[in-house]
Amino acid sequence: MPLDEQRDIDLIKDFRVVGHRPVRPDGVDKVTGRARFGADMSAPGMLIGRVLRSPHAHARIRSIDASKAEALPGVKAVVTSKDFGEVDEDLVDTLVNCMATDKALYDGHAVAAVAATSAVIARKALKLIEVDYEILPHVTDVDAAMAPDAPVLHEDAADESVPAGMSKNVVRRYEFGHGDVAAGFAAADHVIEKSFKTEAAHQGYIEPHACLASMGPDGQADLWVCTQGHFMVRNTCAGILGIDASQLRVTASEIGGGFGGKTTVFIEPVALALSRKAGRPVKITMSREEVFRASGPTSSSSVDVKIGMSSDGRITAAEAELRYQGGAFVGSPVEFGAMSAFAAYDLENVKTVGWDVVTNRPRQAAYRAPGAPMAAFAVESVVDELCKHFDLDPLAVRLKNASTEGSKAAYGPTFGRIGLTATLEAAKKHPHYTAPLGPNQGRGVACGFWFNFGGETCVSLNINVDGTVGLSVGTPDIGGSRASMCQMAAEELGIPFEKVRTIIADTASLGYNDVTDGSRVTFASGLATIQAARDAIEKLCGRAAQMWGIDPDAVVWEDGYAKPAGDNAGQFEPLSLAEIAAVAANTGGPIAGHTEVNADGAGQSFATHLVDSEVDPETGKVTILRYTVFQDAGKAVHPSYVEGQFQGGAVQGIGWALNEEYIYGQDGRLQNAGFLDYRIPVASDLPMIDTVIVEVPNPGHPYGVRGVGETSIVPPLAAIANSVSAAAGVRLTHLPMSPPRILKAVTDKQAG
Amino acid sequence: MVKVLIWGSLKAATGDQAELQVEAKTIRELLDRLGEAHPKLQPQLKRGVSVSVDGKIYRDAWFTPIAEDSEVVLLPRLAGG
Amino acid sequence: MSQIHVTTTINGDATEYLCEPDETLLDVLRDRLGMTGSKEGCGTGDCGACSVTLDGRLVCSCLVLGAEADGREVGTIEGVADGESLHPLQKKFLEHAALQCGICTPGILVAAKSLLEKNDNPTEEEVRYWLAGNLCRCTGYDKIIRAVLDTAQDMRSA
Amino acid sequence: MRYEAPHNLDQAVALLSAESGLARVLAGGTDLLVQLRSERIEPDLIVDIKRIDGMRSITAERGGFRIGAAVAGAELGEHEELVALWPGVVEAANLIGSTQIQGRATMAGNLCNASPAADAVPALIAAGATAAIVGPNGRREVPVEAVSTGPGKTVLEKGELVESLYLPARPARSGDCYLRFIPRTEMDIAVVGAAVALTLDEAGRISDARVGLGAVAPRPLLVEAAAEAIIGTTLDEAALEALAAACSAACNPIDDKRGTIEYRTSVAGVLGKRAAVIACERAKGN
Repeated sequence: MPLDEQRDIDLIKDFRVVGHRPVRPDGVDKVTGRARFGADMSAPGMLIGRVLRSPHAHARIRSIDASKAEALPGVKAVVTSKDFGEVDEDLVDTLVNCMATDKALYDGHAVAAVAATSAVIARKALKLIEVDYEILPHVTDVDAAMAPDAPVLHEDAADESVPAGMSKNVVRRYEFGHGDVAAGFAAADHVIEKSFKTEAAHQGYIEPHACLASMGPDGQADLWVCTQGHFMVRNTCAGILGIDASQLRVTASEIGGGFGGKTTVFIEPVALALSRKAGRPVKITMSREEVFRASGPTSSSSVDVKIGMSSDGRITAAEAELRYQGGAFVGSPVEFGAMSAFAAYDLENVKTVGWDVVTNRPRQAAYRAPGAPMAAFAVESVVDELCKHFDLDPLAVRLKNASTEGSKAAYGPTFGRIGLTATLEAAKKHPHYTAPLGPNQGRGVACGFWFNFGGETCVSLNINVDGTVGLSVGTPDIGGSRASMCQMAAEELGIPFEKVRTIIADTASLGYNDVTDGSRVTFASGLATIQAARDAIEKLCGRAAQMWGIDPDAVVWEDGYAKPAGDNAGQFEPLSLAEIAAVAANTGGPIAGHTEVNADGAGQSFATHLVDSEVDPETGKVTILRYTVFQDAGKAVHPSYVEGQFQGGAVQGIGWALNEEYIYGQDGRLQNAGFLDYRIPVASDLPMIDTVIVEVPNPGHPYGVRGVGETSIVPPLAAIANSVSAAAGVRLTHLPMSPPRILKAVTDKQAG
Repeated sequence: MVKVLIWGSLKAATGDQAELQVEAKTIRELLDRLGEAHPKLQPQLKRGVSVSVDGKIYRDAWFTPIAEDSEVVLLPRLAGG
Repeated sequence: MSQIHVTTTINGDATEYLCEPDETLLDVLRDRLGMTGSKEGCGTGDCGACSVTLDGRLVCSCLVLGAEADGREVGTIEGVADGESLHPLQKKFLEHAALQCGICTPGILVAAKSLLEKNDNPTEEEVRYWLAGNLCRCTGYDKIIRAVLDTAQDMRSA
Repeated sequence: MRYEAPHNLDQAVALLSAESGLARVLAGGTDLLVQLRSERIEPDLIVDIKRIDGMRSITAERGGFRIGAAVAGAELGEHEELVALWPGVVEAANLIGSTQIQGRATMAGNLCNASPAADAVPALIAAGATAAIVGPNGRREVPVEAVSTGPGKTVLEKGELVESLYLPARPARSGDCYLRFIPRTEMDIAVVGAAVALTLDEAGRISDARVGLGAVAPRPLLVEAAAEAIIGTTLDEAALEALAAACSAACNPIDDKRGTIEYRTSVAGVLGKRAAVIACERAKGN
């Protein structure tokens, strides 16, 4: 059904369900402990799987002798890379990351796995596996990895974009921009150029990766797993194991957080391979230490930014060079960093260059707006310095240069309807912006952007005989999406929210759905739900027409009722959804609506964050005093969960800005693989996180919805850095701004 | 003819041109013509791209129509978290 | 390694189990008794997802041996609701949307219940410090803190 | 591995003495279970001391308190007389971990785990506490500062365990305080810890003081030079600066994931000063 975009938004002015805050349908399960997450499932005859991991950052695997482990009573299977066959080119890196072949590429890289009748036996078995390693030199820092003499991970991973003569660890180059930056800098009244570093952060979901695999000798398999995308898991695992996709049914468990970290596979193919070999179900649950060492943290980065400004605050030119390491494989999100760096600014002259670099670290995975927060940190810090140089108001300067509808984005296209200016205006008039500050306190402002996307989506909406509705979607519910799906279906159908139940269907029950990522679910599954409801409504109207003996075109759907229209208006009593459903068997059988769509038209989302902090000048400790998020949601379907996305993103940003970092020792081993020393914010670290939902409708969605999940983590690093720099009286350029780094910056400044 | 803007690092594959002209009415035709006219683009096209048509970004939809005066921008394949 | 026979009370029910000497109470609850409401987020006492009460005192069940529970009283998330009627905290968490993914929720509810039993009028700061050992990565804690404060207010006026 | 939960001290000592393999005492378990889980240690015997009479009680003794080795942090915080007598010691113990950890963690365990960063230990040192150690050769009282000999190492010999800690009576016009630095507000291991206990004379001059530092050396330190820097003063600016300098001078820290040598050395002085000011206020009864 083609959507007449603007018309549809205007059509539904007063939402009846959307925009309200009903209790989520999966809520009771989640407050009573009944909800079943990845590790909560078990099966008769189940074995426990465990993975042996490399203690070395970089080592050639000369041989693996598992005979002693295999001989241990209770051990039912041992697998190594030899148990996996050839796979398609696009799955090679994923397989090698799940199970090392000739080299261990990072501390924590899987080299073998066992399945045994108990966890204790599995643990003992791992100790009996003898791996003969030849230790190789390693490199974990992005700048060090680019040095010409750096230890090399892969001989031929670079593509044609990388100029000759660079380290083989440099694997991709990206360049974006337009105009003439040299001329733009020449026209500036002042140019500031600075370099920045950010350390790798982890998504820090509280639920470790877990799965339960069962594969029979007939090749049929079932997998229960916590993932952001079970169809992705199905396709990837089937490809790696060499089985038909139809033979592997994947069920998504409840998922205890992902934030991008559960958009790929780590243990799932291993559990299936163990199960195939043992002929019994195998459960693998990662320990927290394994999650840190061997799942997919984000890139660390090194960024140079140069911006020129005229004395009235107009940016004349902007340039950035970004270097991201993405772990041991190609694929850091540096292109998204390079594309998004200056997205908030309407620029005549702009150029960004991104370098993708491999190092001896775990393969990075997506983390909320992958690549964008580090770029925004560097850019927004330099903009802040320019505002200070000219003594200009930071919001006014951003408003003066803000991207608006018709601006040519630094990454190429022309923006349609976007809400950046609306978030800046909201911030400007908010009391937070003018509240007084005390000594050693500072206020920071920053903007952030994320593309958002839609992707492949399939939903099925079944009208039950009692007039209730079952909605099957294929995107795991990470943060309340069942509620928003129920709302949109109820809105369209004109029935109460409580009459709709949404489930996450397994891979055998629904067509392919892309992963829950890219802030796409409320947008894309929502759009598909609306379309499926409209499909069902068309059928409901047809049934009513049949019952009345009139033309289907002469029936309209209003407030949950089929009503005769046109010449027939008022001739028949309206029929409710329940009344039509009750006699469905007599009018043609079950009634259902379906959508299969590649949902394009996800609207970009912008945010402006305001933060006040205080720095203890004697210890370098930062206290976040006040925080307000202003973000464009297009249309907030369930405002509470939109606020929750804003708050969660802001607080993850606070962690990344202040304390979270991957710390590697000289030996290339991760020093802080646990929540004790990988310091995510705790409740007592924080103030309330205030939110202002700005609604500038997205023309690509019938209700105007924009994705909100990712943009919220883009501004915080920069906003907090600007706030802390103001409070400390010195520009902080290295994240996290841990107390030792701040104290050193303050002391160095005092020393002159 | 449709005017296509490519990202900077692809200029090495197009003889330093940032703007290309191709005869195409859909995204699929666009990608096919680009690959034919500039064989050095093929590795990147094979790895995957997104296409922005009048500000709306498409990852996969081959048969999205492209008008003569559409603004068309080639982008790396988008992903998210 | 011989197993230990333990007799204990869980959520008011007399319970017996066998466990290994080095098996944690969390593993006993989840793997032997099928009570998977308590979650393992870290196994080192740093995340609070496995929070239970032991003789009324809030603890991490990952840092208690199953054998230690002998003769003692254990309270878990499965015992927070009274049959089909939810505890006021559970209702408020739903009302305030104080959960997103829900993995930390059982531990936070057990911890918050334990706070309100000790202090029916906590300040925001007291709630934040009491819950500092319960990590939540989704919400930024804002709605959780509000839900606990709101519950306390309701329970006082009830 | 065996698990034993004896009901008296003699049985505990006998079990520990007889074990030919590795034996570990279980009190709160908040360190021990983490070590088990990470396979850093694989003991053959665990002796749970919580069912031994007296291990979980706080009893008045000679104007001070004897604290059983299995008394949890939360129980210390709920003991009003103890809090009134040695607030700095209790606040140090209560800084260890979360509410959940407080439900289990003990000061004796904190001492015996022998981490250089143990929160309770600098405060116990400043308070002049002693540890009662029992073993096959009987019972001995050891000053707390003499218990740890290095990271993870103590003076405890085979078969020995700490039975209790003794916090002495507090002279009139005395106060104590413990402050630690951590990057967050909770849940971290101390980057630096500083405890000060002091007594004022009738004129308001410091007549006696003890200063303990944590996380700045291989074991928690009693810093006599820091105490001397403030004894005889009214804690004026010069005295505070001298105290800070003495604290920093006593530091012999490492660079690690939690802090740098430079940082720890500097912040030890800052915390020493701040703790002294609070202890002095408490001594004045404010």
